[in-house]
Amino acid sequence: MDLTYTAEETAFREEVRAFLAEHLPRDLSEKVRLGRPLSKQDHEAWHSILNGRGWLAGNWPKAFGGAEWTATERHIFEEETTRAHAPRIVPFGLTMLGPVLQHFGTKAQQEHFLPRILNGEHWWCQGYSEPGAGSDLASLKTRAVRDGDDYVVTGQKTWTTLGQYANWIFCLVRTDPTAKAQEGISFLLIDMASPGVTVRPIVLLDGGAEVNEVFFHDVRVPVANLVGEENKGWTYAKFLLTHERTNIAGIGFSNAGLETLKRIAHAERDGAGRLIDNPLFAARLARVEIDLMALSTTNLRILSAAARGQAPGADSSMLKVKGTVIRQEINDLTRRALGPMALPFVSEGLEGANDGIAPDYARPVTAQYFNNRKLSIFGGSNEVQRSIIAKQVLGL
Amino acid sequence: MDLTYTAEETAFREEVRAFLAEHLPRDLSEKVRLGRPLSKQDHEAWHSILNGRGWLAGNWPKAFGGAEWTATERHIFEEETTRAHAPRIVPFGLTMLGPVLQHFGTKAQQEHFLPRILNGEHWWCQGYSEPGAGSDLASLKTRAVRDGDDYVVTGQKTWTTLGQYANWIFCLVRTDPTAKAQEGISFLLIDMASPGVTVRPIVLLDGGAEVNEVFFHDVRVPVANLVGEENKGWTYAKFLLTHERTNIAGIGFSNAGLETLKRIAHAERDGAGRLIDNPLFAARLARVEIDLMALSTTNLRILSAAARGQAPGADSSMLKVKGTVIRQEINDLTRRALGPMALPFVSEGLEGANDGIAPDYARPVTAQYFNNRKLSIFGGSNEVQRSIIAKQVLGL
Amino acid sequence: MNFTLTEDRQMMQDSLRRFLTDRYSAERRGALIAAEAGFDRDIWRDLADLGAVAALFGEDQGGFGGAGFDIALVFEELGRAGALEPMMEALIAGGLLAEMGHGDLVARIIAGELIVTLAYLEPDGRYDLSPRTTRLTEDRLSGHKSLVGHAEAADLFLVTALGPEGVTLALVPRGADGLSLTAYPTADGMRAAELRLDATPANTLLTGALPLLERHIARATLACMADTLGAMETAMALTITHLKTRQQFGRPLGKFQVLQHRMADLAIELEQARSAVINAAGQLGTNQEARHISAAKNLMGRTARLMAEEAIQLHGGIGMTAEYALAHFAKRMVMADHKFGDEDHHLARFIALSAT
Amino acid sequence: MNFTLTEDRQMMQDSLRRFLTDRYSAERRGALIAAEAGFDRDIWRDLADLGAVAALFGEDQGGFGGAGFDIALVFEELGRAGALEPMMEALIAGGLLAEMGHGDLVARIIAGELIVTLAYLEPDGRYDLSPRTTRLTEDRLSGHKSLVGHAEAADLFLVTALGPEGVTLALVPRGADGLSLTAYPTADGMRAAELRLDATPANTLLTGALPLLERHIARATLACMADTLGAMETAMALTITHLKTRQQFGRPLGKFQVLQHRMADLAIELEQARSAVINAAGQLGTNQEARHISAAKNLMGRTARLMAEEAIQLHGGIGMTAEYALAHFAKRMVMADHKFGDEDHHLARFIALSAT
Repeated sequence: MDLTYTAEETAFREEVRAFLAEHLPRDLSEKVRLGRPLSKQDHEAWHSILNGRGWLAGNWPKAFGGAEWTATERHIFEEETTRAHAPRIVPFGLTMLGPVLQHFGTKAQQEHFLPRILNGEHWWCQGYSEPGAGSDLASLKTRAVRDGDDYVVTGQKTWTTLGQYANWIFCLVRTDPTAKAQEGISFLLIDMASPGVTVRPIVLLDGGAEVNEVFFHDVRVPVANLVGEENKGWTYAKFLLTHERTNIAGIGFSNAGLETLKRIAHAERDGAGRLIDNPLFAARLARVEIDLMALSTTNLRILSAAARGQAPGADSSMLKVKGTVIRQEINDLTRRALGPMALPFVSEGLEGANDGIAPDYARPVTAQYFNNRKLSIFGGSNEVQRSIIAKQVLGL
Repeated sequence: MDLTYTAEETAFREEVRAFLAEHLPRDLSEKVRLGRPLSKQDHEAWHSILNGRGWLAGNWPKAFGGAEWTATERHIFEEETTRAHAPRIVPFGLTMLGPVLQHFGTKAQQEHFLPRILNGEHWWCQGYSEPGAGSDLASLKTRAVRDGDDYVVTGQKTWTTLGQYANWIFCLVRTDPTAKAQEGISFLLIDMASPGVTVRPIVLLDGGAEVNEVFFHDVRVPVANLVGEENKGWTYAKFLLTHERTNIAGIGFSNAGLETLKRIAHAERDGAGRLIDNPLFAARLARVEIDLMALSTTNLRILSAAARGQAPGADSSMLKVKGTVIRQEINDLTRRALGPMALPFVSEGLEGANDGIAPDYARPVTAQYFNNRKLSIFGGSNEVQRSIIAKQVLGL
Repeated sequence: MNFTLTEDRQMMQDSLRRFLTDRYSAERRGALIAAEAGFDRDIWRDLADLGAVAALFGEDQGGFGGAGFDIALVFEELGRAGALEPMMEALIAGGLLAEMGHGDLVARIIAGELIVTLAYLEPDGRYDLSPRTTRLTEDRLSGHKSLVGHAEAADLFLVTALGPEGVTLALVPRGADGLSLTAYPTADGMRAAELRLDATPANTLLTGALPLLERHIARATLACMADTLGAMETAMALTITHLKTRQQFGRPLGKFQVLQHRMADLAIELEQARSAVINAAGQLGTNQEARHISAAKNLMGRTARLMAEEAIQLHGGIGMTAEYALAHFAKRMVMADHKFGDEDHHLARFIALSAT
Repeated sequence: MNFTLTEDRQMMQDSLRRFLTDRYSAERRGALIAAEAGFDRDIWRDLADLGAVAALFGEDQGGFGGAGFDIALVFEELGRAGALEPMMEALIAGGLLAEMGHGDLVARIIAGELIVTLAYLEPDGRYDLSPRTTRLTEDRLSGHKSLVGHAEAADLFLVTALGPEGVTLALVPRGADGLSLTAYPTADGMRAAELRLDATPANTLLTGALPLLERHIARATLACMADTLGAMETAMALTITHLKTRQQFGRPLGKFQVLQHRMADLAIELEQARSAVINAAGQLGTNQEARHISAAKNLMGRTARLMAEEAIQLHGGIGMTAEYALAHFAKRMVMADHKFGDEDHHLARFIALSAT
């Protein structure tokens, strides 16, 4: 048991820090710091910078062009990038699809798709959820019917994050309608330029439109784009859900959010003093900071156990639940910190509209609070996670 | 809508206050104030004093010797008696069995039993729970087999509060073993002096022994002691559970507990100041006081709606849940308030042992905190109450 | 004690509920929020015709109500329906004007013909009622007022300022010299503006105005809480309906025990919120007013956040979408904590008031 | 970073767990608590023979451990088993004596032959480490010390007092003139006493002792937290077993979704508690020690209360009974918040330390 970093780990941290100081564009980090929305180009620019250094795919094996970092190295990288207000790495290709292809894809699929994830030619999105299915993935209805060398896909996916930027989508589709619930599902890669694919944005309660509905009308998909075996898609989906959640605790987001919160609590006045000196507010802030200090260690413990070959599996559900609760609590406190100045409501669509209304730091806060209510709903709701913990961790 | 008291109500309050000033024995109120255990004689003495004034059965119709108070009058009486540190009225005969006999008993039963509840000749206890049945009352196993003019009762009841003082017990027994779950149950009145009845105390985690196991071995009970119809006992049990919970919110207990808590928080030192001036402690105390102020009104609203003929039924489950949560929170804060002085542990059995160890007010606190964990378990656990609310109030 | 509504109030509640149910739908509300005006002039005039504004004023003021329970009744219905009209402005500014003897203006407010709004908050002032930088010098106002409700629609501004004789209330018409507005939507679907005054001519109505202001902010706080209570009722009803209809894993969500228990807790907290509003309404104008207002506002802050977050969570994805009705009510409930002092502000005030 | 135990520590954990499982049952514990001595001299000597005491001391002090992770390991096992032996006294008094150069006494403590207990709390002093009324004048002690752990079994008392040169540590043997004890059980199943001193002859060991005292109370706080963690593990295990075996409404309680979700939350909090103890253990002796100790003690206060109350609730009636094993662990967990500063005390300390 040793909580100190090794000399190698400390050197790696210095290396990351130096790289960020030199290569992270100032306008990008400023946007992230102020909570302004990032454009597609912003994301692509940052991916390209990281890819140039070989650091875009920290979790991939070296054989596929990844950095093959240890859990501690990934933790250090995440800490440093969030501290420097670097954009997050868009996870759909890199953290989600990549490992699935590495484990279950054909050599042809690996050779074709993996480099394109790295070089940014393909922007992936995820086609799991369907309207009316909620967290009950096994009830999905999108159908893929074999016709010669193609599947013909018809149906609808929803809650597709950043689908408006994507040119490829990985989907769970039903290939055997007679099979029960979780069988008869296949994992398919679909080019979104194919005829019959339509994307429609969903405006969320914070006013932003980062999620989408994706419609498929008789979309022809080559059988070569099937991952693994037909009707075994559920296996790959589960693999993706439970094995590749290296960032599920969101420690980096929470650390950055906590830092912002502290800055605001120091700046805001409360009566004669500063808000940070209000004992009730200070207590709220301290409690969530203490929870985060513990979760940070829980996260490292679970990830390093996983690295030693103990499957994280259901343990990652604990990280998901506590991690989202903490992030949402930080969002809540930041909103509270603003007092009346949380009221002016400026969504993405109203850029620049709050000039002179409230402090600059107030701008994204309320929208972010409402937007991040999604954290405990999407990606397997916290209710589903608790059931997984009860059954798979506790054996109930 | 009018939150002020009418002239009649105010006069009634004065009358109660004057009566207490004159007739509540000083040694009794002192025991209650300090949280010392009351003996059987203490309870009987107080019942007798109230009965002399006609105030022992506030909820009974006048025809049966009750005071037939309105919800507001009952509330005033409870407020004044708890403020004066009067002992609580032992509920088993007065609040529980009495109304059941008034609605479902024969004239003979009413004439025999009701006066004896009032004059203290009978001390009743409740025989509902059984080992292994928990909140699942319908699964009870105690059997009553008809034999001539008697039932022969065999089985075991548990969690029988103050059973050690009782000479009569009202029981749910299974009279038809072939009926399913909630049918085939009867409501029987059993003289505890009957051959075959044994009482054994259960020591709780606070060291006290106020609950008991009651064993029945071939106990003969006259058929005349059957309440209502055979196999319809579940109806009477439900009536008792949902209609006679006038004190289920425990407002009086909470008010008295809050008063004690404030006294302690003023007396305890914390660093250079008083504990009551510690902002975190003051906030905890204020929150529970605010919750109690609201619950007090919720209680009156539900009871006065019930008095206007709208059955309180499942609404009383809301009072049970919130009322016990608040009482337990007050117990928790009182324990916290003591700091290290909560550690010396003095249960009922060790009377006098903490002399000179800690302040007098510290004596009952820790035991009471642990003892009152029962509030959310016994009398239909809060889990069962939440299910009742969901189904019967919300229609889920 | 008596917990039933009087016959008159019961009739007002019934007619308001019928009217607002009829006129407000999620689509209509969405369209109004998106539009510049931010509310519906026709609905506003109809509300006045129904007597909803008059109910906020005493008989001596030209109304037929004015008690705590009248205020609570009207605002609970507005919150329940998610209505956007400037009733809060009518309550505060109208109430102040009535007490300062401007019955002519009050009559036009009650008739729905005139909109007057109070400008009292300032940047960096948080929930402080006292003006800090806005000054009145020789009948001219200069300063910056924040979050002035429905400012774009207002005919007159009632402005707090530091004058030579302390806290002063002064009246300024729209379009006055040196007056400028920066308007914006607020997160609860309403409209507000920053009001900047630069040597704007003003009509002084009252000096030493702080006690009067405090009294009317207490009334406004009660109105805000009743509005939140109404929004909570609607959120609860939407969630119950969702749980009864939405199927998952082969049965309605409402059959899942864990959701049942969370709904039971929400039902309990909703009753607690109702009791807190009743307590505050009943104590309005008594010497216990401040303590009960603070108790209730603290409790509303806690329960409304719980209700909003749980309602969204129990709805799942649909609860996150802007077009579904819940979105408005969730935001309305949460953002109420940012008006007239939040949960912690009122907890500290309750503690201070309890100590005396 | 590395989250696995070293081989030596793994062996110590295994042998302690085996030994304590073998020697402690609910019945045995109940009998010990009911008896005058309050613990088992044989178990205590065997624990010493196993090296459990030696593990708390560095090699230079005659032990073979002494680091944060050694302390955490030993006390987690004691808490897990619900053991009653005076290990806490050995840690604090032994640690202080070792640093003051009394190797001879420390050797006998490590061997399990000598019990020395620290007397530092005073009535009305709450969690204050500094003596307030106990005075040392001309080598004689007078005053009143509270909650002196295992005082009846102690051979020597290490007493804090205000001396001519500030906070002083002095040694007094049992049976000394003017020394009297009022012993009692504590709610966590241990024994303690009020110690009264009336011109009792004492041997001054150290003046200006506050910094040393603070350092060793930090170690004791870590030990207390690890003990609580162990008790939480046992409470969790008992509850899981209960839910799997106890049938209600025709199926095991563990199949009820609402109980599953509450257990899931407990599982999460248990991991958080473990992480907090790891953080505190890892930072012991660094300049981050105080901040991490206070962070962890606050978190343990919250999670242990939750675990105790939920474990009782989920057990139902059986959880309320004294004879069932859970009773001891629930009380042990809850009462730990009353030792070395409670949840709020450490939250305030964490805030103060974070501000610098």
